[in-house]
Amino acid sequence: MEKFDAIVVGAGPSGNAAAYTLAKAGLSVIQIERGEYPGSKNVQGAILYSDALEKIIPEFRDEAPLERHIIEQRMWVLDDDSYIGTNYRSDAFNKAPYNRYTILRAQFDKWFSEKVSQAGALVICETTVTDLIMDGNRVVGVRTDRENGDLFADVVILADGVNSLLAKKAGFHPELNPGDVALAVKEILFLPQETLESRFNVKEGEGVVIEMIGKITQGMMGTGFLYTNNESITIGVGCMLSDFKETRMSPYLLLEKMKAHPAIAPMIEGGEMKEYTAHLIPEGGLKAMPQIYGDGWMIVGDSGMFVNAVHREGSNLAMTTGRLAAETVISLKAAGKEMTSPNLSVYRAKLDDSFVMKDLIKYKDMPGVFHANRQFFTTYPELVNKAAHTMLTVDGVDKKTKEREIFKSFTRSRSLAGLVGDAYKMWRALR
Amino acid sequence: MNVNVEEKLFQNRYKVDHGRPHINIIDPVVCTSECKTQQCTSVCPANCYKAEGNGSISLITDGCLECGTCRIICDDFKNVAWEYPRGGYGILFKFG
Amino acid sequence: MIHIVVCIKQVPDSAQIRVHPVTNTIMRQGVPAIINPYDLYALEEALRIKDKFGGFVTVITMGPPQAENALRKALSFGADDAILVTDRAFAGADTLATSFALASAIRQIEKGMPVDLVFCGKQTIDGDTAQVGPGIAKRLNLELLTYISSIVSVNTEKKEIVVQRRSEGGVQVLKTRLPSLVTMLEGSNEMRFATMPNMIRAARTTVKRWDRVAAGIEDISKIGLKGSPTVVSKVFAPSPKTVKAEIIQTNSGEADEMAATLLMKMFTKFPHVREQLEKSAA
Amino acid sequence: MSEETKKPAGKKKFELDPRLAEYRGIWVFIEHERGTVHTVSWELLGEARKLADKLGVQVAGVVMGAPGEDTRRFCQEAFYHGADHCYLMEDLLLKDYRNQPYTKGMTDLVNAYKPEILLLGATTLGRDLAGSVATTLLTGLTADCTELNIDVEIRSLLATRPTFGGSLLCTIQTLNYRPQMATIRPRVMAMPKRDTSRSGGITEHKLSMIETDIITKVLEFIPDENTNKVNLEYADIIVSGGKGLKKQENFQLIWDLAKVLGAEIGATRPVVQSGWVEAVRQVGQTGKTVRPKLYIAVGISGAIQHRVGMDASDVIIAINSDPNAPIFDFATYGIVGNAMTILPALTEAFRKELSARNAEAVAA
Repeated sequence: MEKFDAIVVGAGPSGNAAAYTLAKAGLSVIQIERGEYPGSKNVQGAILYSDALEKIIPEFRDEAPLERHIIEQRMWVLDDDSYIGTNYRSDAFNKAPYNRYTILRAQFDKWFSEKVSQAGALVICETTVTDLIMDGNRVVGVRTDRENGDLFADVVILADGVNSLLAKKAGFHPELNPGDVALAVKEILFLPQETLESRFNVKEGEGVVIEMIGKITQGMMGTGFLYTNNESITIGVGCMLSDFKETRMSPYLLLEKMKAHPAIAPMIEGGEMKEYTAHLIPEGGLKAMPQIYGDGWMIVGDSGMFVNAVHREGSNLAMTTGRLAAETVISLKAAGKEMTSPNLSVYRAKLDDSFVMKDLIKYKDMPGVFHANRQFFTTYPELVNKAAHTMLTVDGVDKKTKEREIFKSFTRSRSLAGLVGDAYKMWRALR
Repeated sequence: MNVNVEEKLFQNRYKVDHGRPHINIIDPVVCTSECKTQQCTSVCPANCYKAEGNGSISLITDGCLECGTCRIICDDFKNVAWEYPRGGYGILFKFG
Repeated sequence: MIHIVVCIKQVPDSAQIRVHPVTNTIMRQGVPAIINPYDLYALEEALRIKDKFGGFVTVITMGPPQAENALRKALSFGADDAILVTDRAFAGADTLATSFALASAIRQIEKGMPVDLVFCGKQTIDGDTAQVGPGIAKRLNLELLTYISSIVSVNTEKKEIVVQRRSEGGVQVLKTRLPSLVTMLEGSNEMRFATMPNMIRAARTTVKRWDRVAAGIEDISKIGLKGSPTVVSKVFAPSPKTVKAEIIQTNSGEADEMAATLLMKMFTKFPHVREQLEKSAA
Repeated sequence: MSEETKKPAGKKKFELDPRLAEYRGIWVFIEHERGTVHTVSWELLGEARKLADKLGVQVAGVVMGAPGEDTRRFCQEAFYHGADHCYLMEDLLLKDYRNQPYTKGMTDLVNAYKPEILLLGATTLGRDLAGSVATTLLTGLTADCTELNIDVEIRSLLATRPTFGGSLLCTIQTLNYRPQMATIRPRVMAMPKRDTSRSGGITEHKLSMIETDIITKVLEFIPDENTNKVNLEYADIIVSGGKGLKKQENFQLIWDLAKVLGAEIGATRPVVQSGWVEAVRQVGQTGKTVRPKLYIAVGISGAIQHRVGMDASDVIIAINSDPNAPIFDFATYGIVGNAMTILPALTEAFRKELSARNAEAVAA
């Protein structure tokens, strides 16, 4: 039986980054993907951050299927029938090279995978890896659902996504906790390009991102989002699974209500729904991160909880972890070293040196703060919307009185100590 | 508000592996007699789990989006056996 | 050893093409390309014959460069060789022009190894004409066997084949000589799940690309738009069905009465249903 | 086939090749097997009549078969259904349908008498024959049409057919080739009135072929009644049950009705998933697509996933206790009520009706 230098399980951003980097360095790589084509099982918002990909494929802008580069970011806080928000739009975002793009993952991943094949890796689709093959404590290969389907390699890189079944089966980490994952559902709605551009006040190639919190999540910890693609809009909402479990809220009903919100409905009017998707996002942060390497194996991407929930970043962490895992293997190979746990610990060191760990450490307390303090998703959106309404209604009441009313409404809903405490908690968590 | 999730799922592309559901309820009795909340029947984003009225739950995986929600929220009883479908089968996203 | 050529086509997954219920416009975005599902029955049957008698299976398709994916997939199922006939000159071909080009390419294949059987699917899901198979058979002087539900036997020595062919109300059992061309009926078998060694072999194989000249075509008036007698003059969405069911109501509301009323109404308006029922019930 | 809408090349200036101008008239292939003519042939004669009147030409039937009373009778019937003339080819080689002699016979007839349009039923036989004939004659063929029309000015057949799994329609023309050929789906064209006062002339033509020329031999014919295979796609009558039947035991009522009708059994996805019937009986998006003459849907709500598999049925009877069930939006007939009481009544009504008819037939 042929033995490869590396097996990569999964062809998402982390797996593709790993396989590409390994193959480019001349290693023999086989990558196993369970979808009909790479991307067919993958779901993301989706925003692509250029930096991580640029480090892998510098010329990606000339080839990759990108939808729109983002020139405007809106942050909305929604009450039942209103929102208050900020917009940031800058012409600086219109200067190449652009920093952020909307993408359609099924198309993007297919492109990325073609690059992987061209780099020399064997990409095998429509094949599910069912188990890791162990020799004692050491991973020596994978078992697939195909006849004669065992594959062997010096190292197995697990890029199998948030559910991370393989590592779980092998006992590398326990089942996910409902408090550490969010469930997001979304739809893609097609609109004529001109309609979309005039509706969002953008030119060809320019895009808008809207991030939303507030009543749209019905008191659950979560956010909504709306992204503009070339001739479609992606709209979705995600909340913590523990909240879904407790409220027994139906995710599609939540999405449907959000779409009907008076501030949102006009933006998506007339859109032709072409796909409905659901996906889990690992949001447990640093505290929920499992062991990410061992004898003959490494974990990259979502399967290692590499997501920055606060900044809505995931695919860039995925690509970076994939690349760093690959670089670890390449340097060990070059030095003639074995893929043992102590040797692979270089991967962790590389991560610690990168923005990946630095950011995860910075925000390690955020999930806890939000879990313990529902007011961020319930009371505050209502209060700030009411405050705006009060200030903007011209009704003969002087502004000073209005300010007092607003302050009172805040303290009525939440004690002064509570308000100060919340501010402190946020400051601590974000510090 | 009444939402028909079947209409949403109809827009999706599936290759169903007939006769090989990739998710199974391990012990149906647990759902019927021990689980009081049956959150899978409302939280599954594809409505694969249905309360049958007599306390039991039926599971049809054809419309499954393979998210993993049902498995994780069944943490009290761990009564969901969840695997990926055979290679190439199941949901096939066109846009993702 | 038996040499089988299987003709396949890469088609858009037509089940994914939707007509918007409100605007009645055609929605084509994100429609993936697949192997024409009917062709899989042909390929599987060819592979079964190969498994049984030993042999060599060549898959061939005419299409754009991306159609290579379809051939690679066919290789992963166990086909031995794959040829992509691709040339700008083929663009706009209808079924007659397509059968000309494929027949010509099969003649080129025969130069390397005589062909005993050609397999095609019943029809494609994007054209549905069911005409390319018969067209190839005619041009290559192969015995034509359409709508075959089962290959009963193949005698490699006597060069004979016995098949079951679907016809109205039953199946014909036919015996003929090789070489012949078989179009397989859907549901006649189930495509195998490829083995890992075959998956790896397919990923490593270079698919052969033949242009017009390599496919042995000199007369360009026979291919592409020029060689196509038919032109598509219009593509449009059907007008949505708006007539609702006629609800059967009777004075009494008794089940017997409703059933009788329903039958009376139906048999009056749709006499062919009655005819069919008399035939089936007998 | 191209997906884009193409303008027929230079439609404005289109002029028919003068060598093709001598092709005149519309032919319909009269398909018969085991003593009966397929009704699609009569439907096509009715349609051909309308087209011929637009073009100002004659309609002819083509009858091929073994010598005997039947072929003459079929010619007579063709006149009654709208033909002005018949071409008759009788030969023992044409006893059972085989591609080779039928193709030879038909192409010879076309070359001898030159029709401008040739129509066949889109049956397995018709499509098999049409494909070979069109390739031999090197002309265009539009398969599986659901609508026909004529561009009178350029004498062009406008053949409309479903494409992309029926979600779209396209209209196809065969401009500078003759004859213009099309196969037409059964039961989409109206059955013409049978007019026994009509008559016409018969032109006989010999088949220039001998048995030893024909390589393919028919060993046997196995009627579907003799096989136990579930054959939903080709079933003419289907009785289908959904979860509205509540319990597996109640599904017996579906079997009872199907037995009386000689029907196949279908089911929805939840029924199959519950194991009430085998998976091969599932109708819908992830199951079979069916096109029977009669589809009886019992306890089926009519969700889109089921609908796409059966809404091309000729006649749909829906039985459901929920008057707002979507199935009533597209069924032909609906009964709102409890399937447990309606099903036995319906079974009984069909039994009476059909046994009365069969008794009559026996008496006659």
